[in-house]
Amino acid sequence: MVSIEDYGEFETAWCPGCGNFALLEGMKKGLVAAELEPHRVLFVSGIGQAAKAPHYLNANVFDGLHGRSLPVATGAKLANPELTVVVESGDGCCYGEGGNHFLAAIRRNIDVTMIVHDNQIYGLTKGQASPTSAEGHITKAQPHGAPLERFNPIAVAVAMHAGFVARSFTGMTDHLAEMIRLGIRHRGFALIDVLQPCVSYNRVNTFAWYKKRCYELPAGYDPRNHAAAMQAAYEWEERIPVGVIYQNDRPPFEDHFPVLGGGPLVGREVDRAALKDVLKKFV
Amino acid sequence: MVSIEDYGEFETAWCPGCGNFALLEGMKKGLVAAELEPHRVLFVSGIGQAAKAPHYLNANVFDGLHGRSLPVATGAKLANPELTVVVESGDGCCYGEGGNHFLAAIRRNIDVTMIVHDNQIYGLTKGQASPTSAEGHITKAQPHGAPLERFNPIAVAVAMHAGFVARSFTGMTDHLAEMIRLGIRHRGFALIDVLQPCVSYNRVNTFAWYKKRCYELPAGYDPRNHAAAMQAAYEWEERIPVGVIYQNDRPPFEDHFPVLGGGPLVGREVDRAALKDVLKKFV
Amino acid sequence: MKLDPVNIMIGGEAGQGLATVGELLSRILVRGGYSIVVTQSYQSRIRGGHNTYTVRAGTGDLEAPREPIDILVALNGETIEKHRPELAGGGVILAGESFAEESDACLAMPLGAFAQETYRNTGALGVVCAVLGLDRETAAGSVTEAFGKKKPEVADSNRDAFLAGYAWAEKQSSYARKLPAAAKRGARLMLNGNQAIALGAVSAGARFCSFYPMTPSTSIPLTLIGLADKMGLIVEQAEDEIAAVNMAIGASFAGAPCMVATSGGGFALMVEGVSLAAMTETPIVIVVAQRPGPATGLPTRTEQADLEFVAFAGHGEFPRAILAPGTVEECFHLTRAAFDLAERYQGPMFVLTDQFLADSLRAVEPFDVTHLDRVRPGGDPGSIEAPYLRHRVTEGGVSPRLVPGAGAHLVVTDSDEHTEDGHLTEDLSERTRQVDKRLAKVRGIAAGVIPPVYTGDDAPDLLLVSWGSTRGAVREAASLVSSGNGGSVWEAMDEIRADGGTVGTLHFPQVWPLVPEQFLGHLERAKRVVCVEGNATGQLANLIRRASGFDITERIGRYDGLPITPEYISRALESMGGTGGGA
Amino acid sequence: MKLDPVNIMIGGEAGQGLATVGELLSRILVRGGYSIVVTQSYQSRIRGGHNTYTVRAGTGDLEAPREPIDILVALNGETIEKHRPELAGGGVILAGESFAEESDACLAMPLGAFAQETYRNTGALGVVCAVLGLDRETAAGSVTEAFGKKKPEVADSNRDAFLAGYAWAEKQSSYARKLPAAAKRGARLMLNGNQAIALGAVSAGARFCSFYPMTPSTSIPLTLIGLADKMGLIVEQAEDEIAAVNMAIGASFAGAPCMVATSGGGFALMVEGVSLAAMTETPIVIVVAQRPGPATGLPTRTEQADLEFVAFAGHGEFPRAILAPGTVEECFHLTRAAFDLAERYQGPMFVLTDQFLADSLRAVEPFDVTHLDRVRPGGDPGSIEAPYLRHRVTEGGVSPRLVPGAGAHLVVTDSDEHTEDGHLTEDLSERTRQVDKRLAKVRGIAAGVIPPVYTGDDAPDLLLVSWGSTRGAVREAASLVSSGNGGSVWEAMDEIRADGGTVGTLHFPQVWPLVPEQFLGHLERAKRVVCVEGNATGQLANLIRRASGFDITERIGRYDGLPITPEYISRALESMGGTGGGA
Ligand SMILES: Cc1ncc(C[n+]2csc(CCOP(=O)(O)OP(=O)(O)O)c2C)c(N)n1
Ligand SMILES: Cc1ncc(C[n+]2csc(CCOP(=O)(O)OP(=O)(O)O)c2C)c(N)n1
Ligand code: SF4
Ligand code: SF4
Ligand SMILES: [Mg+2]
Ligand SMILES: [Mg+2]
Repeated sequence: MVSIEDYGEFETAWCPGCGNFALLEGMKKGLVAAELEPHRVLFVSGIGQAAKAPHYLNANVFDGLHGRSLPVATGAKLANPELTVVVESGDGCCYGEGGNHFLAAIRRNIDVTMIVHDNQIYGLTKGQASPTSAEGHITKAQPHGAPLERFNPIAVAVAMHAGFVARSFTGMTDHLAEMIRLGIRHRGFALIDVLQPCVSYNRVNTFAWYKKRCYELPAGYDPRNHAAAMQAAYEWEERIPVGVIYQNDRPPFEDHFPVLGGGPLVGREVDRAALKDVLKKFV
Repeated sequence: MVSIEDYGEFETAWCPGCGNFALLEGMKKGLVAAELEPHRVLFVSGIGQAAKAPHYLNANVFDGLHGRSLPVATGAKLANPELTVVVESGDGCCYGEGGNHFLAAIRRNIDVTMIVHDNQIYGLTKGQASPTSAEGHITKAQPHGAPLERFNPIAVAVAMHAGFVARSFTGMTDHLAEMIRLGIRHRGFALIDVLQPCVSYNRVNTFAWYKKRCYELPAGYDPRNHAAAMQAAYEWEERIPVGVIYQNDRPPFEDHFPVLGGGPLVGREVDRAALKDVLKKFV
Repeated sequence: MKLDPVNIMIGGEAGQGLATVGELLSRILVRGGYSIVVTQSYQSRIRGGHNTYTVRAGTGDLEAPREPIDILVALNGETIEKHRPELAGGGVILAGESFAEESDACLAMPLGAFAQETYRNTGALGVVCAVLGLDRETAAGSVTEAFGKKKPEVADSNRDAFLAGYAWAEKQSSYARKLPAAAKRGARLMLNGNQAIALGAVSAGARFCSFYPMTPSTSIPLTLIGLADKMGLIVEQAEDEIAAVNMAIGASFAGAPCMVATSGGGFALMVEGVSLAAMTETPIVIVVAQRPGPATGLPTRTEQADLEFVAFAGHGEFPRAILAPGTVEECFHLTRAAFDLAERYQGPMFVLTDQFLADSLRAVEPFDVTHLDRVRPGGDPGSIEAPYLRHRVTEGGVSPRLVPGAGAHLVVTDSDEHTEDGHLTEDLSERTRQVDKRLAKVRGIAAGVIPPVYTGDDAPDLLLVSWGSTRGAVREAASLVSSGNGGSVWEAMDEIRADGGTVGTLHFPQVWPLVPEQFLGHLERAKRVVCVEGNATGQLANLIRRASGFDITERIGRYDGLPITPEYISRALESMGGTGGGA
Repeated sequence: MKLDPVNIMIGGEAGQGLATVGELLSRILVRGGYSIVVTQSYQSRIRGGHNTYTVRAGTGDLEAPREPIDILVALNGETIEKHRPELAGGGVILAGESFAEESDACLAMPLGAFAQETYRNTGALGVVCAVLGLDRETAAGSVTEAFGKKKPEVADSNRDAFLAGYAWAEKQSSYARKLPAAAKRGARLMLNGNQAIALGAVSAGARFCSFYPMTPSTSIPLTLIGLADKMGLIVEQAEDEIAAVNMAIGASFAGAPCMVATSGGGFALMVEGVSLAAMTETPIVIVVAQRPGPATGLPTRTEQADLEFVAFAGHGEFPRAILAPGTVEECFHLTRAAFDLAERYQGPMFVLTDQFLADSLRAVEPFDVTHLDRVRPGGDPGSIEAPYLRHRVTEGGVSPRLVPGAGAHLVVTDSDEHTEDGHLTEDLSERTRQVDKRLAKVRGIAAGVIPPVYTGDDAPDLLLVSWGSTRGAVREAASLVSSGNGGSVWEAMDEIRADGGTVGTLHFPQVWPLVPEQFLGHLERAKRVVCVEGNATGQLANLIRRASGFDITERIGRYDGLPITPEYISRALESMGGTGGGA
């Protein structure tokens, strides 16, 4: 039996009042609910305030480059499919610098759970607009307001038939934990976009702002109905749906590789007989 | 009056029978229909067979890096909005290596017309799967078939509310020319995905294959109806709609920059009085 | 007790407003006619942790950060623990009474008595100003002005807090560390390295800057954004660094003088673009603000470890120049020089700075903008015979440049090898012509290299070599030795001085290309040569050997994230003895 | 007339099947017991244009491509126009009768008489084999085998075409250019450089390769894909090169020995990843197959101009090694060495090849796979005391490695500076400890550097220095001179030989790091030293001076996209005279 203590308690470098604390708690709860021991989990993160999160719990961690978590996670998962691979980083990291990998991960449907701390801002670099910043959002770097239309990760993921697409909010820790549990259980790529207030640099999308808008998708909502999911994906200004917005059963990427039938690629001996055959082909 | 002769006739490095020839012809017709003299047009391309196209007509040309046409075009358009900027490259260049720029260009809604030679394959590198290759498409590099789900550029562009989204086919030169004319006329980002048979490396999506499926959107079709556009975007296996699939009136990116009110950034003198004021702020 | 210069360190948590107080103190000092050298040392976090803001001030010219702290302003207890050991003899600690230490050196400030919570820092500032004996009224004026942008009551409350702190501290005479009055002089600018780079760019005619935020470079685009509308330029935050460099290249091709600014990791993503700019012969100024690597490293600290990386970044062979400012003035002028070189030789040119210099505020004589020219991309279409050949082969390798849309001519270029008209070619003789043409520009660039600056007599016993931001530390180290004011830490050098020895310095403001004729004689004539760099492997020394064969075997390197100080140099020399070996 | 060795060039358009004929001819020659050196020169297009496929064959060992053509097989008229001037005295042209030239040198082949359109190339192949006097039956057997994979009738038609061509050509006795029979020997492999790299990787235990297609590297992953299921590895085409390098790093961190392969422009995009691998101490083998730059350059041609780029790629300071194979055998063994180094020192290691070697088929003695060991990522968790410290500071800088999931231990690493346990730190003393630890690995790598290979007597009059694929050209040039078989083009060198002079060669299979003790003596003892490289600036010469101070002033460079030949070297030497100056 795994307990929350197994994941430990650590000092963080976050600002008091930051939504990241609740996210960290929800993450631990979700991992425990998924009955995973720390050593079976590999966290891959990028660079940013969010990306520091894996340092604040017990697990295997590869904290890589800004924007490049998904390829690292994809390589690790292919090398050892027995690892539960979780990508955790910020909106800038995942949707900005890492945009091309986001598209590829959805298309691959690699069995990785991607948890995005979406504070709609670049936090660590002191508050420039991020891809998810509202159009017109004013920052030091965007004094006339962010000129780009807000990137809607849910809409793009659903439009591309991502395996599992969910949204949660740091103000709903248990809901968050459940989304994480479901995302991890899902075989294939799982996106969980988590609305996370940044008290230092986002004075618009505050805890209250999210709290006022977030509502859980009704019992009758069918995440397998693509059209409905597409609609839900656009709900934002007035009300923001949280929960599993879309899900399907596309086979995970790993299933495409016969060699993985033999389990992890780790520690295998070179089949010398096979190699000799291979060389013969060049005679 | 501009005539097709103004755009010249040049020897190409393409394979006999390639769809690129028809595309080149449609491009010239479209430019003439748009009444543009060669020197007012800047073509920005990447690397690939498609990307060679701008070398085969008279115009200003920046043939840059594989995958990076859009940022170059964006910079050029911002520097001189009076230029008509056309991006022309292949599916691999635009949706593969250049995926992140594709997302950003849609969000910026920069007034650039992007013409994608979509042959669903990496041609110049001899036939690996491209982002638009059908899942399961068999190539030398994908002997078990392409493992990634086909990238649907139309669906992503519509889902992100791109300014202008159209599809055409090299088997319909006049239709293609008209799409190009409309795309250039549209103020904002215009995507024109052109189905282009590759006789050397794509034996599945042939001229006949496209011909059989392509149909023009009916007169009653309203490209400003997002939901309908989203539906049309998914039509593929049986029938493939060509025409303007989606369009809106989002202001183009250039409108966000007050300084462009004064016209191109090119050749302006430094306002020394203003500079002195600026320096005073640091006293 | 009088002190000149004085070294003031303010310490506290991120979010406690150190930078605000520090900058305000700096401004008051600059307006008072003093020279300053600011050193900012902060962590990669927004709140908490431990940061310091150090201001060295004096009536004479100051060139470097120094080590012993004369006045330690502690906004929290941790500051005292951490920096007590760095306190100079006779140094004072100014600490909030709640965590002040029990000692004569420490003055416990009753901050609560000065003002309510929010204005306490300003109260402490009042104390510092009184301790330094700075004129109360002018200082208070700066306080009001600084907070005037906010609501008037905020400005008033701050002023009150300042005056309360000042009044209280005036009474603590034993803690006074008065700065002698500075000579009256005209108004000067207070700029850090990055602000000077931004201003230099604008003065040179920069019209376009694309960037992706990355410490310590971000304040360059932020400064540009602040003046973009007024000066008529576009500053665009790109989706990534690859987009940033390609956007800038596109803008430049279309005729807008452009710049990108980033740090090591972001620059790594621009490397393909560097090669593109070279092949298409498109002018671009690339500012690389160094921080410790590899990879993410120490994102907010300083280092000089990307020199060889920048010198060879990009596939294929092409000309480039790397300028490395050593002062805030050089940040301004060398950025202008980079724009000129980029336009003159049509390719990528570099400004290589670092976090220390980027964040180091200094007092700078105003630039005479009326005599600063701008770069002029593209010539007059009329003056060039048709058909226009973008990559025409010429004697010096520079082709007449026209921009698209400026006339009926067509401007064509290609990242593939191309013929003179810019169109793709696979003709191998055209290939060699274009390679020779591009590399011919190396001669022109080499002929214009800014020579290294030499100080000291012709054949010194010790020659200290430096580049970039290490300039000041090396020069102060040398002059101290020569003047014998080394103090206790100076034994190593004093030996030299004792037996009538001399110390010279050789500083490189331009680190690529290197022209041996400009420096080899100095190296050969010196009895002993030591290269001082903010890295572990001695990268300038490596480039010097590559270019001249001269091997500087004694190398002092620093790579703990902090700037090199004269004291650091002398300690290193001590540990090396006369014999050599790295620091 | 007999010829040994013989130089056969096949020329025609892309899409005309040159490569098929050329490869088949190569296979027939290899099976006949001959040595071969293949040079493929093609354009960046799929159909049309002008390509050549050159096979040099002989009974002795051949190391380099050579210039005069003995047999020019023209599949179109353009081939004759373009290459007529390169024909050796007594050379023959075999051309389709429709475009054959009127001359004794030219044999017009009635290809139509041999077979229908589709099989004409095979008919021409029959002619070539007869002209060379190769055994008809074994050759025909290879033809059948080659086309056997397709429908049987296709195989038969090709065989018939071959025999028809052969029979017809046997009668044209005046055009015979017979190769003497080669000594009987055991079966050999026919491999090009990229195939050998792929096989070396698999033999070393490679389990993962991610790539983005880029000429001339693509045939490495394609070869791996061909054997992936059988050998149990995953080869994934990534969305871009940044993904490719990061995927490989992720796979390696998880325990799968990995490799990426690309060319200059793609490598430029991997540079940030190189620095990441170094910081996280993750093993990765990076193959860079060079082509002419800058930017897209000449995508399908050869060059050696990315040496300094690769040597300094990546921000920050860290250890690396660069291996540069000079033969197909070295491609195999040095790739294995790179895997060993990557695992041993836990970081990025490089194999630097180029288009010429990548595509150059050679006859290779079979590798004795039974004695080839594999790399073993990660130790036994039991053997390491808890808590596991991924970045433990050790004497040589190498930390015990464990992979995640192999036990209850946790493996933590970070691109930020980190403590020994892999967690992010901003403690500046931890920083210096980790820098020192990482750089300590440089000593180990330097101690294991593969020494340059020296040939010739101790103090030669002329020493030719080379690296990578230029090895063969330099060695053949030297031996020819020494043996006096230079022929007319050899004057320059014959002078040397005339007055009893000697020529030595110094070849670098490993170009980073450079260890002066391994080569300085040779350079100093030689009367004259000339460095021969496939680039314009003399990059190895630059690195040699950087490492040793020795300045090789005479440099022969080639940068027109073609490989260096002995003839090219001698012409360059002639033009330099005894005095020096670049080619
Ligand atoms: C290649 C590269 N570019 C830029 C940076 C600088 N950088 C660090 S974090 C960050 C943005 C962080 O924003 P986000 O991902 O949303 O995380 P947050 O701090 O908001 O949690 C940036 C731009 C970097 N480390 N590497
Ligand atoms: C950075 C980089 N990576 C890879 C390549 C090699 N490359 C050239 S073209 C191409 C793919 C072309 O496919 P596409 O864009 O669809 O154009 P097509 O040839 O099919 O028209 C690739 C991978 C390159 N030139 N640069
Ligand atoms: S800056 Fe924002 S996101 Fe980062 S820790 Fe502070 S509150 Fe949280
Ligand atoms: S390879 Fe395909 S796309 Fe390229 S020119 Fe040939 S047919 Fe056209
Ligand atoms: Mg964020
Ligand atoms: Mg394509």
